[in-house]
Amino acid sequence: MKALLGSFRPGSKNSELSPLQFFGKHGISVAFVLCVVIFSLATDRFLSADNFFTVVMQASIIGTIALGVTFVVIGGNLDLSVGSLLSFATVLVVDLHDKVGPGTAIILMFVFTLLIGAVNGYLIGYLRLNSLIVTLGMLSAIQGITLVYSGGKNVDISDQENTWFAFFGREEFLGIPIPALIFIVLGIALQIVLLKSGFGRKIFAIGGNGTAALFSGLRRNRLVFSTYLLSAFTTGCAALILGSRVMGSQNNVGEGYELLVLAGVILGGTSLLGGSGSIIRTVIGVLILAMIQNGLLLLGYPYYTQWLVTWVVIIVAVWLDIAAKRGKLLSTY
Amino acid sequence: MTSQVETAANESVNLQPAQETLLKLQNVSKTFPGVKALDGVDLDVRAGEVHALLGENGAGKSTLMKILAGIYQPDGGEVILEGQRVQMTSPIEARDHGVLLIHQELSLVPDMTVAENVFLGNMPRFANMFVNNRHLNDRCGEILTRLNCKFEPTERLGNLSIANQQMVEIARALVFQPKVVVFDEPTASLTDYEKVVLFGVIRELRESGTGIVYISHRMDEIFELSDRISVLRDGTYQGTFETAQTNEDEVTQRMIGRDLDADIQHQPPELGPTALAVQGLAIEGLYSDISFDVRAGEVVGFYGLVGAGRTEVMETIFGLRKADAGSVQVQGEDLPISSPSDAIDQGLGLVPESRKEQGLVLGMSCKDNTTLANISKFTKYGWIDTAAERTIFEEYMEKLRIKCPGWEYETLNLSGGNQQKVVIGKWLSTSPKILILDEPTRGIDVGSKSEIHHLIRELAKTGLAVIVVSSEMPEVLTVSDRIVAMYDGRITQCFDRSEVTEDSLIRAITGQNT
Amino acid sequence: MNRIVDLIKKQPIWIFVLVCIVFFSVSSPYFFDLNNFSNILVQASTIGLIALGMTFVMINGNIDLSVGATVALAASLAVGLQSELGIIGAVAVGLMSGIMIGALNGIIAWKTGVDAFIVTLGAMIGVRGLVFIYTDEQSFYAYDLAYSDFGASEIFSIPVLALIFILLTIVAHLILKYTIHGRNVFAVGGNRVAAKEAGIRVGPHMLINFILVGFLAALSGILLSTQMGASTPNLGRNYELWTITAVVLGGTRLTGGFGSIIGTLGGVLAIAILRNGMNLLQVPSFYVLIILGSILIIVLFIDKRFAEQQGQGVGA
Amino acid sequence: ETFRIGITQNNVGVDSYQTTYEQAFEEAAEAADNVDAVVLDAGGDVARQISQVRDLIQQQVDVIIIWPTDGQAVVPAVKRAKDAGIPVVVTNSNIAEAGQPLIASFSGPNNIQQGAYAAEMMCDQLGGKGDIVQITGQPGYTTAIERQKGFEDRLPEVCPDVTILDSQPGDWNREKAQRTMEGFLTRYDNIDGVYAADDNMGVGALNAAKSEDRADEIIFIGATNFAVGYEAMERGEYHGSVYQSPAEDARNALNIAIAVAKGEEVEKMSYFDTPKITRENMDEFEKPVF
Ligand SMILES: Nc1ncnc2c1ncn2[C@@H]1O[C@H](COP(=O)(O)OP(=O)(O)OP(=O)(O)O)[C@@H](O)[C@H]1O
Ligand SMILES: Nc1ncnc2c1ncn2[C@@H]1O[C@H](COP(=O)(O)OP(=O)(O)OP(=O)(O)O)[C@@H](O)[C@H]1O
Ligand SMILES: [Mg+2]
Ligand SMILES: [Mg+2]
Repeated sequence: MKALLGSFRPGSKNSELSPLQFFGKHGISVAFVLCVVIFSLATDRFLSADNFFTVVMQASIIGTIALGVTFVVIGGNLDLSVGSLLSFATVLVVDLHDKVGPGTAIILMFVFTLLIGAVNGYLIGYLRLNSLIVTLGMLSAIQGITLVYSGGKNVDISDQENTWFAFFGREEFLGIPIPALIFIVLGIALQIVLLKSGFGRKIFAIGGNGTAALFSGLRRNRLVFSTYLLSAFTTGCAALILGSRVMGSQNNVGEGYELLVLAGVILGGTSLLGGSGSIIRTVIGVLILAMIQNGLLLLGYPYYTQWLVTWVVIIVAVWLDIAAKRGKLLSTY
Repeated sequence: MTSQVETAANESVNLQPAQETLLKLQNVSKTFPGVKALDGVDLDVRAGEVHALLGENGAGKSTLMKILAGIYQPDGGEVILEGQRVQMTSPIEARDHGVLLIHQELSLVPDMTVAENVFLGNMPRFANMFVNNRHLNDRCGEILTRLNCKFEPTERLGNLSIANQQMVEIARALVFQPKVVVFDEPTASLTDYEKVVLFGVIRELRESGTGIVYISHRMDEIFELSDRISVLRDGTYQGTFETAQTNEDEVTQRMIGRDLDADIQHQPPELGPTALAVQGLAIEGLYSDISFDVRAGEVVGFYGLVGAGRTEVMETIFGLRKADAGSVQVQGEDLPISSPSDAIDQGLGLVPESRKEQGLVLGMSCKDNTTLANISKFTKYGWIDTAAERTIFEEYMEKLRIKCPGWEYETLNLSGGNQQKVVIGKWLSTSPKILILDEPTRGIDVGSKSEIHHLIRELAKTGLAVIVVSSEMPEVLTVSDRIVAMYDGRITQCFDRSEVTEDSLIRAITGQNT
Repeated sequence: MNRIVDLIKKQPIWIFVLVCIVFFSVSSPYFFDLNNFSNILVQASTIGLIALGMTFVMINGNIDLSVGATVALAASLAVGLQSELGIIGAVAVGLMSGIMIGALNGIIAWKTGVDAFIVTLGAMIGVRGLVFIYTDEQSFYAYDLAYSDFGASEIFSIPVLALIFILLTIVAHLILKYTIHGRNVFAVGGNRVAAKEAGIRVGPHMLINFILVGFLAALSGILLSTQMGASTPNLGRNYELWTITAVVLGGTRLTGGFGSIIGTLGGVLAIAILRNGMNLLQVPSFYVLIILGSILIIVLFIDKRFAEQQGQGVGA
Repeated sequence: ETFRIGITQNNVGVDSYQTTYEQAFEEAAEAADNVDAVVLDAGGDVARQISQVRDLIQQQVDVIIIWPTDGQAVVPAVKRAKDAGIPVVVTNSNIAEAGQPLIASFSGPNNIQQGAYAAEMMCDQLGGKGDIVQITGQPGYTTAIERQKGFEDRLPEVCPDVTILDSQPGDWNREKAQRTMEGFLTRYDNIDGVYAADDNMGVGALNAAKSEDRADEIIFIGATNFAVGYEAMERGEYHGSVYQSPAEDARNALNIAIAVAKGEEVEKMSYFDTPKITRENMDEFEKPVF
């Protein structure tokens, strides 16, 4: 576990750490603990198992998407289409649920979601178009497709009581809500993949220096492609949770999620330039955002104060992170 | 031998300075995380001299000069310019003090014009706010004329050849009336003609009383150009020599702490079957009708001027470019190579021209870079065997004498030469049948260079087919069994080692024999 | 003539604009009409003004995601404070707020070294929070009708808003092309390390650009609020995305170092004409989303083909 | 004679109500053989809606129907239309005071009244006493503001002993409302009632309460009765809502627009009926189609 948390950048060296370096390395964990402590002191409702699972569960949708997006970002790209894709996948799985049954609905949902991921992947991986703009275009296009599919109407599961589809969003295992479980288990699995598998290593390489990776015989196109499949897959998983939790969906249910997902990934210290990052840190990043939201609400602040706090937290966290790598607080240009 | 060197060193120290000392670096130290790059280094430069700075890769030459130019801050020691202690806290301040550094790596903006690059950060202006375009281009034109450059100030920089870009980099220093100019390996990508022009400019600067620091790994240049030579080894100062009173062996000995390995003895190679056969390869606009073959156990040198198209040919063979015509046969089989991974599967390896852009993932560790090209060999059911990776890296670290604090060290902070060695190690670890090296010793010190040359010969002996692309004649002459000369996208002539002369080679690469 | 050919080669977006104009003129009787063109200009001016500033920021190698929130903040202040400060005072405060947000972004990016994308992503979330705190989720209404009259006013039967946009486009073009600042913006975006080592002060240039885009976003928000005589806290949502889209369509490179105001103008007009034309043709709104998204990707694709034809090495 | 009637809608596709409205409008326009409809959607963006009004003026339609994205911000656009000689009918959600003299007519539900109805139902169901929470619509949108105002003004009049513990927005979004409700449930040990500004959000709140096993102790009151709300009411989990038919909303608007185009006198405020619906009287209503 220590190894998993530690090596967020392959090749970084372990030696004595100055306070700044320590913070850069473990800052996100420090921030996490800080959040917990502050909110626990401020309200006695915060630190309870029940509320903890509420936080994890609320984080689970954004968090699950963020897992896949972390791979995309480490590979040197961005994915802004996940919000729309989440809407699409949720509308699809919920709508199909009553028409073809939950099992087939889930399969079809993954097929079509991955198909859209493949379009992203093809445009960015094989045609080498800029990911920011492509996924921006896809954000709009997928939204349109979703609306055309549903005719602009909300979709609902009619029999909410007697479907095993409720499993993904509403049930518990050993007292842990399934959404939280999906998020955490998928997170751990993907962290292992990232750090220990050849695939993970290659993603670091293409993000670190795509040309050198190409010259080393890595199939860069295919690897970029696969990161988008992965982000589509985790978005599909999030759609399962969301659809099952709500037992219905609106066409704009994922609106704005892309930026929250990105905020979580960035908070986790993944570099937008690619080549470095960590899944576990993304998980912590997303949890911090969820905690801020939950904690401030418990304290009775209006919901928009969380935006201000998020602003400060993102900048300070990323600042300290890079200040540690730089060795001093202020940059020199 | 050693005593002789010491006497020379002592002599040099005792010499009365013929001219006044312009610049003095005293007891300069610099530590990077994990590396002591400079340890109490002294250096003095006189007005109107060319002072060569010599040292192995990673000895600290560039670091020392970057401290001088205000890019790095030293941990200790001082800079004394014309008797005054100065602190160079930024490149601008250094420039204001009249100290200019011409970078080892190009530091230009490709999308701007030549003139804009020359006057970068220093544009002629009017009304204090607007760019004076006419003035800009006129003055740039004057400087380019002085450098004998044949391109226009309004040309987009990115359209120039690397050599011409290097000339632009040099032109930038001439905008000012510099007191000290540092040239950090300026000739690495220059042709002989441009080199002559450059040397003329350097001599001109010397006449005008400028102090010049000249860093290069090419001994011939150093002895041709310099007045004195200072040597660094492992971040420590090793003494200063009058060029006229020393010789190559002596400074080399100082530099690497031992004698250079004996010259390569060429025995007629034991040739195996044809490993690589190229027939009629062509890409429109780049090169045409390229046919040659390489046999196992043979080293074929590709010689030509920068821009002759050698790199493009090699990249095509390696699957990085799509040929318009022609075929590539590997070991008699006509399997298509449409990507580098196909090429690797068939036993090819390519040490690319640009280590930073094409060779290394700089943010990854030495170990990870070493295994990048055949990561699949180190994975089992998709999982990486880190221990095996370390073993292989440490093996090559030793074999190639890579100066690297540890397997986890990021390649970003290695010196250029050591980076190159990591790239070579990466390809050797794939155990290729055919290895292509594009400018394998560009920017590499003489010691390592001869090691790499030996290594190439050794590899050939074990039955590897090797292609060496190089722009240095001594290099191709040293390592090759056969030499292919290219000019303007065509093969002009193939020489056997025994029959080649410098003269015929030069004629072949300048297209004079056709 | 050669210059025009040259321009088209460099600015393929203008071909697209021409194609759109021809297409919509043929297919809708209402399109080719002087009134409609001034409509398009007014509609383009909102995103267009921001895009002018964004062009500087993006050529400089940065990006600003907080402009949409700045639009809302400036508009809310400029309308909300009118009862206390009068129109002029309130507008001044609104413009100031944009400058402040820009300066804040610039200083944070400069001094901390945090990537502008992250700095402004944070600001995008946070400034919207500020807007909600200030407005308490309410829309504001300008009681003085002079305010909304300004938004509807015309000079020589050209809407004032369109005139302001055209004027500022020219000014921005001149600054980018002919001033030292403009030239250095290219240098910094093209190769930041080289620029820095050549003595260009990277930080101040970045700061100026962020202030510029902040100011223009605020101005855009205020002009928008004169069209409405009101402001809403949700104003400007997604504007950052459309602005970036317009700038990129105009040929400015996302990684910096290359781009032009003329191109940006083309990108802005392309989007405005598409939207206007599709409204006139009554394209169902769901399909508008798909069409806009697809066109963005297709133009990007064509642009890339253009760039590749101009000769590139290994497909790196 | 055919009339060209242009409509710019608020945000079609954001929920079923608006979509059903659009369909009903198009069908009604189709059925009326003297109408040529131009149907546009502002996608929730005020600026785009203003552009669309300009585009409609450009096309010289006979009447413009506008479903304001923001009650105040569209006033100058309406003025522009009026100046161009095109009468404007406002639908569904009214525009601000200043715009009233400019419009030919308003047609739609009375959102303030709806909020008041919700307050009355809440009061009834709670028996006059209790602590409740409120989930509002998207901040800044007129419908959300008016329903909240109607509810908050009426509640103390009928039930001074019911306190509103907290109000947070649910953005007309079921999932968001569900999350908001989860927060409320953690924060307050005792919640007797929830008022959600539409049933879509109300059902989200119900979901949250059910997963905490606290649904039984809570009264759920919504507005704009959705199919899911109707079903939940059938199951006995949901207590009251306001019945509002988008088809009627659309037809009403179109009819008034036609009347305006013909130059007939129309009523300035044409509210259509939005009755309370509770478990007791729900048999009288058809299940909503959205
Ligand atoms: N920014 C840096 N961070 C960490 N270590 C560095 C950095 N720059 C240089 N070093 C280390 O300092 C030592 C000296 O490097 P330097 O670049 O000065 O060598 P050099 O003599 O110029 O070599 P070459 O001939 O290969 O250019 C090397 O060991 C290198 O790894
Ligand atoms: N005449 C030229 N005009 C513009 N760019 C050139 C020209 N010649 C060479 N270049 C650039 O310089 C690079 C090196 O040239 P190229 O690979 O064609 O030759 P080469 O024979 O491999 O030379 P070398 O490897 O010694 O640089 C090329 O990638 C090309 O972009
Ligand atoms: Mg060096
Ligand atoms: Mg080459």
